[in-house]
Amino acid sequence: MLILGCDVGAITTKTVIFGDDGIVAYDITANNGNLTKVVEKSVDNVISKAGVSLDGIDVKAGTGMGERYIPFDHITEGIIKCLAVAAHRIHPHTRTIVDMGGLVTTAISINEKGKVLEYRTSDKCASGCGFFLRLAAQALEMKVEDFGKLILPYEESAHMGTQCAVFGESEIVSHINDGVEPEKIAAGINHSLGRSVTTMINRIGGIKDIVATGGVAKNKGVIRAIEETLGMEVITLSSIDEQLLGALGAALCAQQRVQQG
Amino acid sequence: MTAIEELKKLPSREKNPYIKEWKADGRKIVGFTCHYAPKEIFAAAGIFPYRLEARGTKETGLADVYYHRFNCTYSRCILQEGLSGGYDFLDGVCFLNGCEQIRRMYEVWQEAVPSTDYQYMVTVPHSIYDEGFEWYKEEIFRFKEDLMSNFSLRLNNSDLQLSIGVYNESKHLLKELYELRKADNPPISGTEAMKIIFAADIMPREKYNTLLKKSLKQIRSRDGIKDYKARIMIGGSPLDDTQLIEIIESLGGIVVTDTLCGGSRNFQEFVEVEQDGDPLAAIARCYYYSNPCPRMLGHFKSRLQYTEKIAKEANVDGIILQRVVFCDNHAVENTMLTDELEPKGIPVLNLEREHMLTDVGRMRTRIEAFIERISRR
Amino acid sequence: MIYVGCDVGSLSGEAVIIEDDAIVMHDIIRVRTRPEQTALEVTQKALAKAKMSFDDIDYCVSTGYGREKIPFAQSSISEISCHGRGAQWANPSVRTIIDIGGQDAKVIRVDKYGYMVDFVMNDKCAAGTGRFLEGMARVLGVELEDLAALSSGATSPVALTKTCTVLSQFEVLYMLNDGVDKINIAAGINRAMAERISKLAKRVGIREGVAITGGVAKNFAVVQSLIEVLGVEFVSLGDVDPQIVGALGAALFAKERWQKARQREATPAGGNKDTKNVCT
Amino acid sequence: MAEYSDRKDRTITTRWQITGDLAKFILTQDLTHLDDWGGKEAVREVLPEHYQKNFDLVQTDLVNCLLEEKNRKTAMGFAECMGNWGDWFHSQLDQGKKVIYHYFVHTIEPMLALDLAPLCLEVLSGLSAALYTDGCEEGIDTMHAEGYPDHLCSSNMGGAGFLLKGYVPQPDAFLKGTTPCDPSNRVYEYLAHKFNAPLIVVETPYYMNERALKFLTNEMKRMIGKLEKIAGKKIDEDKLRESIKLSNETGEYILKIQELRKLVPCPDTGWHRPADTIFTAQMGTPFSRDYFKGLYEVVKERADKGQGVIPEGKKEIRLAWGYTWECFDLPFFNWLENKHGAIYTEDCLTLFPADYAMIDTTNMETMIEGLAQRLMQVPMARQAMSWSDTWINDFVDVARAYKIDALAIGGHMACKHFWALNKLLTDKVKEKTGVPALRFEMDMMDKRFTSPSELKRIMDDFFATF
Repeated sequence: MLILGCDVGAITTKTVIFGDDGIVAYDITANNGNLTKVVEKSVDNVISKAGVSLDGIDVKAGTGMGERYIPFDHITEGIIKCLAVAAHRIHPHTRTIVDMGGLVTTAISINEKGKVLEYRTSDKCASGCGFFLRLAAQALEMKVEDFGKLILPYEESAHMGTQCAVFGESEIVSHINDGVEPEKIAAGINHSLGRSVTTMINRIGGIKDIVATGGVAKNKGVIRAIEETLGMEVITLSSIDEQLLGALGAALCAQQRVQQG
Repeated sequence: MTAIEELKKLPSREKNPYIKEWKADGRKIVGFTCHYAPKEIFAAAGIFPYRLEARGTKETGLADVYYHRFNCTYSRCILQEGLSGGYDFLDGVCFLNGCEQIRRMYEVWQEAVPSTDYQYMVTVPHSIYDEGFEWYKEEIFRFKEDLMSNFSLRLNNSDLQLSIGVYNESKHLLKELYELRKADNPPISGTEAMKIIFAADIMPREKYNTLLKKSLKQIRSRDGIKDYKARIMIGGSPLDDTQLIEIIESLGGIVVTDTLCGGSRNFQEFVEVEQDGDPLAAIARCYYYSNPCPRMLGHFKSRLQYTEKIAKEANVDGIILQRVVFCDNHAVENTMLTDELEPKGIPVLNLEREHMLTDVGRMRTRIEAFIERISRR
Repeated sequence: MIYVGCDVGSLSGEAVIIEDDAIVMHDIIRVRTRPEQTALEVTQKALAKAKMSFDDIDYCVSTGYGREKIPFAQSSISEISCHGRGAQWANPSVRTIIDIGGQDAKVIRVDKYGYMVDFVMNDKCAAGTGRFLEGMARVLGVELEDLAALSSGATSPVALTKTCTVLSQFEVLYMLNDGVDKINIAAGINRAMAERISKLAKRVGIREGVAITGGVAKNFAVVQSLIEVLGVEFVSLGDVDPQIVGALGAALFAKERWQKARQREATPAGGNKDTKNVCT
Repeated sequence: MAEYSDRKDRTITTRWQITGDLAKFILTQDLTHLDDWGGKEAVREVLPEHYQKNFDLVQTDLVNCLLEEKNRKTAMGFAECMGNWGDWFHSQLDQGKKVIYHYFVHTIEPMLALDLAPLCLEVLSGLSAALYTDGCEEGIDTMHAEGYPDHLCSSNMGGAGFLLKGYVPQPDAFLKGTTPCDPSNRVYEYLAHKFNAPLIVVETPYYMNERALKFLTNEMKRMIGKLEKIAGKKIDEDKLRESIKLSNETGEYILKIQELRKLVPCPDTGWHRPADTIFTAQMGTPFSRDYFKGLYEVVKERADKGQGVIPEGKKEIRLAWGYTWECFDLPFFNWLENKHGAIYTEDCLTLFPADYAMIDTTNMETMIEGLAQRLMQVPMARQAMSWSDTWINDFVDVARAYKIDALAIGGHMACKHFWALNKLLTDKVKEKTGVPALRFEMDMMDKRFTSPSELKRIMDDFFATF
């Protein structure tokens, strides 16, 4: 059975095709303008990679902020459940998931069966999310990808105090003006992000294993910062791209439904 | 090190030498959260009252687990210190229902700061009148009883009289310091003065008085500061360090007075025990009827008068009313004061800030522009 | 005498050269990473166009976000004073200036001499600033300059409910995807902008003779909505580019300071007495 | 049908009168959804002309929600209470009665007994937010424009803004207890100063014990004394008794309904909670009594038949809200029931303690002490005036008594109290009862903060985890 899972997030759309022996193909496409077109593009990519046609797909499932823009019939799944199910499948010891997405960070505590016990989302503020990294990268004239490489101890990094993503930008500019090296500023941003994420993990009383997912999880600097403040190991999954868990979860949830009839 | 230097450089919390010294001879230190805490009683019983502050606190990660971004960073920074062990040296904390953000800390503290084994809540009415006074007086009395029994201490009226004497002297000395700042060419900058003032609530008072006396002598012998562009009064949310004042003065302003809790509001009234009067009642009266905090409902006019009086006495060119974001009391108070003072020709700058100063660039622009505005007058 | 005003903001840098009482030349560039770079380049360009060099400058005042970092400026003044001064010089009837910069929105009141008497500046939020429009343009996939034109002919402008500059970008993104007409969204954006600024303006109180400066002044749609929301007409700044008003003000202060310095040299005694009255 | 006034200072209250009559008119038509008659525009055309403008203001979804069978009856009660109250208030104004703006926790019996015209600032915000498409946003924005920040409470700001705009009568006095919070205290302080009107402060102590009751009883006496000065007469004991008998009766209904909500399936629908709070602010009037009486009868009837309010075949998910309801989208509660089978059993603003005072009307003394009792027990004041434990334990009890599946908590943005104790609350409830909690940010009256669609998205994600 082939299942398509599509996760339309804030800044990227992720699609996977899930077969009997795991992920057949996946695609990550950046959102710009028309989300329906983005979804179509992402789906086209993934089915061509998998060498199947859309009709060849048995079940289609969608999740994420922009789920309603998926143009074809599909089963709708809640993003929180998707993340839980997927994390549990890939890393059964997962008890805490911290998903660091483009606009929202979510900390989820699950039980040994992968059931969601409790979760908290990073409320209505863009600070401490992937979008903030983007703004920061722009201001520093760096690539977001390079941020992760910049790891410094908290004390040696530039201090980022502001709560607001936009003024975070202006704080960066004033650091630049004060002649602080971009590396230190970037490291400081990783720390401020990492610390706000740690707080969220603590809100649900982070039990290990703690698994980090979402685009920001690719930033090792942030992961280090979380581990530093949390005093615990944070696992990043090697067997799958961190951004895919929502999409995979959607496929898995749909599979369950179908099997239960 | 001169007395001035010693007061100015006095470190807070664990680095504060007096804490070690005090505890060394097995004496107790009890923290308190707001102006309405009866410090004289602590001191009379041989307890060192330490005003909770969050000087130099850079982040609120631990506090935000319990509190939220909609709580002000002043309360969150203090909680952060509690949660990160900054206040492990305290034998107890006296909370007050000053504002709900500080007041609600009581339960969190109880839950998450195990090092503090003694906690008490003194509640202050939200308006000033005789029945309210009776309530507060009883609160003070109950607190004293509880404090005594908890630390198995004894306290008689002469102890209280003594301690009242110490604190009254302190107030006289602080008044004198503020008098010196009123001069056309003040012998001391606002930054220095506020550092000295902040030291009062984080060290034993007798020692403080001796150092302050020495300092005043040194200060009096100085030449005044002439090259400033504007005399400024600062008011609003509680300040516990001088970062903001340093910015103001680095831009050519001089802070000559304030209406801050922990600043000028600290020494306006003296505790006066009438013949064979009850010292506890006298203490209660002094705190309760002192010029009101914005939390007090229905007393805006007296706060306005107080602001105008202080500003006039120090002949200020303008007033900077700052507030911590999400501080409801000062948010409304500052706006109301501005709407009253500006029409009377008293320039006011409203500033929003976080407790840990951030985004300094834009802050400087606003302050510099304000100084440019008022220094032409 | 040659006076230069140099304004380094968060998005762009401007330089104005005045000789006696006339603008000789000005230039505008987008900011470089460091303010001193921006200042140097923009001033050089302006000087070059005027066939001058740094040696010709008698006095230079810097202003704007990076004002304290400009090596070749003798002194610096906040952009708030400078905008007031510049606008009032451009049109003596000006008493209120609305300046919308990259991350600041300011409303400034001046006296008949161009000296600032009161001002407000946006506090904890960047809503209602150039950043807001920038982000929106990005989402709409148009150039910042084209945002104004886009909104013309809007039938029912959308209501933007989010204040946060970041969150409202996503609000707009979803509107687009729900098939809302770009024209109406653009109009809604300009409207929201105007309403946020009018909230500021009400705080200091508008006085007749309102001028609008800063980059956003070139967005006629925002300006139009502001006229509607505030119920005032804007006075013209003549041929002065609204984006250089800050730098112009700085240049005017440069002149004033140069002359004051001269007076002091003339009367060496009694330096300190009038410090309180010198606007430095 | 009552006279509608076109006076500017009656804009809001007249709006309520018309909406009340309009609702009665629509609810008596053979209509279960506006689309039956071709949608809102089409219905507008067949409406009597004097309703049309008002109809434009009313939220479409709300009309459709109230037209549903299970809601019609109580919707009628809602409309009548609102309309009658509006008529009565205007008649008070016409007789030149003095207008007292009061905070919603205050029992209004003494004001009624003094022939004053009480108007609750928070009801001004709440009813507008509940009924109309633009809610109380104009009021809120007016306050912002005056320089008052967005972290003050919209429930005060909306009404305050209407007052500044002159949409409601000029105040003769303000009445404010010092509970629950600083933001509300400050807004009343500002208004009293701005309108140069007396501010009657009722000092509410921190504790809930004999000492506090004694103190508060004395406060009640002081309050009545001050109100008497404004009314220019002594309080009429019989009038007070009459009014308190009404509020006793109302209180009994409220407690009975509360008991019934504990039943499985729950016989009461969620949108009543905001409505309840709004009309408890009128306890002591016949309108309020009639509303709760009507509500009781409907709920009782269902309970007797063992009926719930969720669609056939859906599994009932029982929620308690842990904090305030939202009132910018009443149909949201209906949506919870219809889509997710989730019922909204209780929240912080409708949770009356079982010992909520039935006031002994023997004499002045007993009545005044009773009023003091109530001020200590009335929702919000009860939770906010004292230790966090009061609030937390209340919801531990709720979780048990109402057999709650989950605490869903939309934390009201302005409420520093809640945000300071949110973790203690959710942790304790979970520890004691195993009930998990969802917590998110919203504003109870300003839909611009968390929009209805966001709210639904949040709930969808939440229920998906069940």
